[in-house]
Amino acid sequence: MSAMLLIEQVLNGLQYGVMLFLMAAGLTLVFGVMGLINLAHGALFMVGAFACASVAAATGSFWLGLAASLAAAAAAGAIVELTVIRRLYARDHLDQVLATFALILVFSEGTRWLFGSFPLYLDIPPALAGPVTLPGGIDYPLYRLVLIGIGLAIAGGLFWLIGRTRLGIRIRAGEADREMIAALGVDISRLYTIVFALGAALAGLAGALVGALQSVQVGMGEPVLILAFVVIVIGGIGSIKGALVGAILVGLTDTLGRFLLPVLFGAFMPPSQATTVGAALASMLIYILMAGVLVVRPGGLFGRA
Amino acid sequence: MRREAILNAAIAIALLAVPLAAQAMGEPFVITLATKVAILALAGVGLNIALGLGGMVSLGHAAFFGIGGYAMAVLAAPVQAYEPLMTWPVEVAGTKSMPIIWLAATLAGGLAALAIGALSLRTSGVYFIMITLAFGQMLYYFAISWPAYGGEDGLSIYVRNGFPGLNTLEPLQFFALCYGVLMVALLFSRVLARSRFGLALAGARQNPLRSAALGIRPYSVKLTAFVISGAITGLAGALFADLNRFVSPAMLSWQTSGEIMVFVILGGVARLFGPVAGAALFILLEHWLGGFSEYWKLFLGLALLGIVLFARGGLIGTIAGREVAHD
Amino acid sequence: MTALLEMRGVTAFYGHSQALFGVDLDVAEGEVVALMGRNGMGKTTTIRALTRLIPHREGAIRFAGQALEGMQAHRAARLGLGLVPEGRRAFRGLNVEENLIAAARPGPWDLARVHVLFPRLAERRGQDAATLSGGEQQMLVIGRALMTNPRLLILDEATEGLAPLIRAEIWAAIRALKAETGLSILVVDKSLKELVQVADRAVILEKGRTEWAGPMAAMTRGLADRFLGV
Amino acid sequence: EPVKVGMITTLSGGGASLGIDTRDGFMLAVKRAGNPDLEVVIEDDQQKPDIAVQIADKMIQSEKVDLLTGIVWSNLAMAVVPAATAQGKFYLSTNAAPSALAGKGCNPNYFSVSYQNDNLHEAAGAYAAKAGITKAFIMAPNYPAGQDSLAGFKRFYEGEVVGEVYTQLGQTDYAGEIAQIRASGADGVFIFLPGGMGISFVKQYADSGVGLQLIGPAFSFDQSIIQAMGDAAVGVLNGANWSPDLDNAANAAFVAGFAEEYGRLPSVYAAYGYDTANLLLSAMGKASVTDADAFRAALREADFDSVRGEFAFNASQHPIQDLYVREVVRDGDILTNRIVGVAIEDRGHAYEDECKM
Amino acid sequence: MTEPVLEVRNLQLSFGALRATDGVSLTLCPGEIHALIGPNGAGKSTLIGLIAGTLKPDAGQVRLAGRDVTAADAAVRARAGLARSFQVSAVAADLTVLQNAVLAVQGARGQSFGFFRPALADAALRGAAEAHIARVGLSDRRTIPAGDLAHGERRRLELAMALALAPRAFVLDEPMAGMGPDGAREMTALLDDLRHEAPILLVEHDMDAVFALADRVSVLVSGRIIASGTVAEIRTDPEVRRAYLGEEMLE
Ligand SMILES: Nc1ncnc2c1ncn2[C@@H]1O[C@H](COP(=O)(O)OP(=O)(O)OP(=O)(O)O)[C@@H](O)[C@H]1O
Ligand SMILES: Nc1ncnc2c1ncn2[C@@H]1O[C@H](COP(=O)(O)OP(=O)(O)OP(=O)(O)O)[C@@H](O)[C@H]1O
Ligand SMILES: [Mg+2]
Ligand SMILES: [Mg+2]
Repeated sequence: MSAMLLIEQVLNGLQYGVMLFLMAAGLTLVFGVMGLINLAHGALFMVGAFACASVAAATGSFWLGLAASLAAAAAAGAIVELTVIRRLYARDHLDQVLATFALILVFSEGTRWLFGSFPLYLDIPPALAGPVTLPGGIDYPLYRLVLIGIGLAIAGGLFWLIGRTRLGIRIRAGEADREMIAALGVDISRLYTIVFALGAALAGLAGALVGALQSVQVGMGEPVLILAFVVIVIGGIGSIKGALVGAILVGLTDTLGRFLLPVLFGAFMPPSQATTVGAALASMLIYILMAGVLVVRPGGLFGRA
Repeated sequence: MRREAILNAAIAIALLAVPLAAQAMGEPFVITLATKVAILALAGVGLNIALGLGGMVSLGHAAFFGIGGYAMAVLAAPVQAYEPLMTWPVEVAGTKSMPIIWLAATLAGGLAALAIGALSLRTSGVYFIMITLAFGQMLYYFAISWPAYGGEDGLSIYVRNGFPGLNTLEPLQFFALCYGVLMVALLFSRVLARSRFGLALAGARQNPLRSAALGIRPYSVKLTAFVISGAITGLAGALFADLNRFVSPAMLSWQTSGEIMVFVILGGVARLFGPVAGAALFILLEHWLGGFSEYWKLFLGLALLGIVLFARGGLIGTIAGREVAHD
Repeated sequence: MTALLEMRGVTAFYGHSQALFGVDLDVAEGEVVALMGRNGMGKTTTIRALTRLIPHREGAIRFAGQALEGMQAHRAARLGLGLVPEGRRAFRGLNVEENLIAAARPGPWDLARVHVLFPRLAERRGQDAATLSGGEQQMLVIGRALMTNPRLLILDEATEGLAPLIRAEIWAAIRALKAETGLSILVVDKSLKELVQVADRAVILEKGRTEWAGPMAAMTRGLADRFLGV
Repeated sequence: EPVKVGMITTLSGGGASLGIDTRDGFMLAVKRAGNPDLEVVIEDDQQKPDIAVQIADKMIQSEKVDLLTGIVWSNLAMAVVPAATAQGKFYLSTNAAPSALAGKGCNPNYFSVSYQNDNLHEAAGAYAAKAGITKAFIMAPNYPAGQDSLAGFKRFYEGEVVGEVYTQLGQTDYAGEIAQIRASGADGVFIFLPGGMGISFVKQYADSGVGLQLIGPAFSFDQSIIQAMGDAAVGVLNGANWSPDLDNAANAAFVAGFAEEYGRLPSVYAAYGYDTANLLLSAMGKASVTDADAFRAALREADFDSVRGEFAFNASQHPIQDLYVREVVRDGDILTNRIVGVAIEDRGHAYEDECKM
Repeated sequence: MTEPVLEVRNLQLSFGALRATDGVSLTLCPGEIHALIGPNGAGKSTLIGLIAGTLKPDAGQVRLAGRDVTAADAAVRARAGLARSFQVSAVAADLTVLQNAVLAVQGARGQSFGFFRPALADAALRGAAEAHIARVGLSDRRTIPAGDLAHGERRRLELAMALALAPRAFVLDEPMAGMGPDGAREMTALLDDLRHEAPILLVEHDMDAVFALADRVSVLVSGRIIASGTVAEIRTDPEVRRAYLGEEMLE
């Protein structure tokens, strides 16, 4: 194993982490700030990817597709908020779990009804295709570098929105005591619709951006959902900084674990056994990480416990 | 009698009557469905002790369900292959006897809950949901990639395990067995809820600070409840594996946890018969809608949505109304 | 004086149990009214109905010339209701300053003026509201209500848990508010001694019903003894 | 004598496209035969083993089917087949054919019409040398089918394996693995990544610019999937036992008929479904299903026009067939596969000796 | 003087830079009511948290009935005889008044791990609980869920639960808060009575009550005790008046 490969893997881990953050960003907003457990976040991710893929196929432009993904996911989010979520704020988390679980079914099968059961084609825009050579001589896909940039920009934007704007303060106040903020004259319902639509739009954007690297198919949102929850919980709910750090931690752990564990086991096991055992452990690694973090810091890395 | 009690009795009778009628009409599959309802309801009864009575929202109960299932497979598979279960330090044969398997599954579920609960209960709220999920996922991935018991392919037990005096291959008899276990668990759960422990658990759930100030350590109370909960769900897992004569990591997946939770919420959290009503409705919908359209899950989703939005407190809560405070 | 608030024959329920059986309550522009009654008589419930936190079933509520029936809480609040709720309810997770500005509306009350009224809040401006002492939280929620620049300030047990010195300051502040700004105030408090000094009129609730209303001066010992147990 | 067939396949969720093709291929043959004695009931297994078991119970107990078929996934097959055959029902596999059912667990009532799971990996391994691969990097998800696939590849592969990696089931990002490939010094890459995993990998691999020859089994590069990979898939080799351009009359009629009926090109799953139905119809013409022994004998004759050309069963009732290697090509607007060569002729499978039947 | 039931030695606790408890020592002797007063934010509730075991001190010692309980958690201290009430009412909201009281009784007796017999059917538990409820005047509210009680009623329930512990010492954080005049009067009478069962450390801003009840008063300011003495001494202490009472309390 060369040092070069290790460096590249660290880079891959970072990159994967930022990509996870992109997927988790909308969820942080809705889950961390509004206090709503939204299992349907992954479905909105899928909506974004499908909107992008179909518009890109129809118009030949990835960028139009990206715009469509934002619009479609935001619209889906707003509709869902107005018809379903709105009635659930006052209820406990469990009703939210059930309702958004039902939404997953509705979205998944609805999408399959509209688009059929076969995966859709969505590729990186030609302008961003192919690798670039980084200083140090590592060939790295340009598109992934762009994703890192977008992820960091979104992190910054959210940080500002939640921490620095009155909108953010009001949303957080609403999470602490919805009735009270309304009694003080703030139309918290409308605010929540906006925030939910924004969270959905972020999910849709992530779906489109990440969808270009992955397979656009029904059910693509569920693994993302779990990963995004893991990320947010490791970082501490409600903390955007935490989500970013959590995402990068998970990205690094996962990438390096997959890479290094088989090597490690290879030192004292026959190679074929080492690869299976290593891979088995690697697949459990982020959950071990999460459990470990929570046992030591029950409120996540940056959360208030 | 209170409305809820009448409703509970009606559900219990219906669940018994349907398979009997099916037997008479020569519809053995309906019996299988009813058996499935009884078993999944049992898993829900287990979860409801943690979730409803203890306020511990566990999204990792599939772990106990699956462990129960694998406990069955681990004990029964060696018999199938004519090998001993273990040879060291003493030779132990596998078994196909349900009572022993049940005991093992209950213990395994309870022990797993003790380990997972002891760590998870350091957290609370959403963190608790997620850490239980994490433990569930760990076991899931472990089971998938561990070759010993079939990995992702799972393991078939070709012949259902036996119960003294019964022919468990006969669907109705196996149903009766599962129904009996369910009723015992329900009775236990009801007794538990009203006992001193149940009261302490309610206190620990609603106000842990106050509980501690009364000399009741919330952690111990909750952990005990979690272990009981895991043990019952483990037992359900063993029965489920026996129903299908098959175990696989799918039993451990987070979707399974989600579904068990859905039964409980659908029926009514903390309602004695909530899991029974929830499991019955879910399976009925699944079965009925499945024959109706290729996109039946869409309709299942819409039906579930309608129920959460308009039937507050789940089915039981909607029909029986807000529980009057019992004196 | 014109009527700012009029409640007539208001009834309200928690689920199936009735809490208000017919409350009449008037507050005129610039007036300080004390809402009194023993524990559990419906003072807080009256305030919740007024601020639209629970619906009322019968009767009428008019505020600033508008009927509040069916109005959402935030709309009613924007008409000029400033609530200091029972039990404090500062926004946890927000710091002191964020609590104050979260729902602020323009007007004479701003951060600087609240800081003059409660210097402690200036000292603790960056601290999470959840970790404030009880009294500090009480100051915070009064400041928070003032920052909405209300026409009617509603104080539900606003001096509960405050040290005598601070309590005296708050009463002084209320008197000053009354004198200088002509703010209308509806106040619930257990301390009759202090209410007598600031309130123009009193309304006494008994079992969810208005039993007596009149000028503060007309409140006799007998009345106080009968309805308040003083 | 009427025959009732129960088809258990995946019609909802992420894996639905495979089940839908299986069903459509099967039903195309049924429709064409127009045999009123054949009745088919179809149910969705949701890709969940326990649901599959229950549907099988229902079909056997309530619907009284004579024969089961249609399962796509090995883990579901392992849950259903042993119990069904133990109850004396026939099972004709349209796809999943795990080694356990080919060797020790073979059963007189179990027929695999498709292949044995390892076959297509073996084809890829056998052909690798011809494709110029002497230092292979091989990769599959860490679960039994993945482990079997790498073993299958190595069985006929003669070069050196310079890297062997197990990925996580359901993984979506392969940057780490691609970096390992780049650093491994390999001259070719074998992957078995079914469904969405393969799509993700191929797109990311193409974008990385590594550019080594990719080879895999057909199910990773089949009709239902390559459209979603786009040009990234062009030039990828894949081991198969069927291809739309396979030159025989039955196949030409099938491909044209399928396209006409459903408006798309068939996948391997559709081809297996079609063959399975035709096999069944051929046996129905010869024996009554009520006479299990006679019916089994009729099935074993495999007297039907397979879209794969010559077709026969071996002793374990798995096909003996030619294995090919195909290449993904662009044909106008669509992507499809073309045969580039024969990998192994008349291949049975590796577990024949273990089958005591 | 008799041996103190509760003794606090040089307790310290900081929240970040803030020294919320800054070297506090005090005692509580049998039969007395020891009032602890001080401005808002002085650290009274923090001190109670330290005594009750919900907060862990940075330094110092808590002794209960001669035993060092500094390392013990809240539940252990409660069973060792320390009853506390919370500044913000802490009751189990969905349980009835009676259930709350039964919970308190079984907690005190360490009988919470009974899995079978219904708690409310246990005559011994129930009888004791009913007696405590009656004592705070909530008998006719006994089947109401605690969450549905009016504010003042909930304070009484708090006290009933503290009573149920049959403690060696009470530590009460503003029991009068939110009580009407008659409620405060009843509470005063009740506390006056209670001191014979166990001494009370009383945090309260209601000076009428404090002056009527306290045998000793300690004044806490900025985490330190600045004065300690009889009611008469404290009332006239200029420092205390400046920091806490203000002028009008002189009457
Ligand atoms: N959330 C609730 N659900 C049901 N009943 C309630 C609820 N809140 C209050 N009540 C009941 O309504 C009645 C009036 O309560 P309210 O809080 O208005 O009294 P209050 O006059 O403000 O008393 P206090 O002086 O103690 O604050 C009481 O009998 C109380 O038990
Ligand atoms: N967890 C915490 N983190 C930071 N500061 C805290 C925390 N808890 C309390 N404080 C601060 O410590 C000081 C003492 O608080 P405490 O609650 O003990 O006051 P108190 O004397 O009970 O006041 P009150 O009479 O108003 O209830 C306050 O300034 C408070 O803001
Ligand atoms: Mg009140
Ligand atoms: Mg305090």
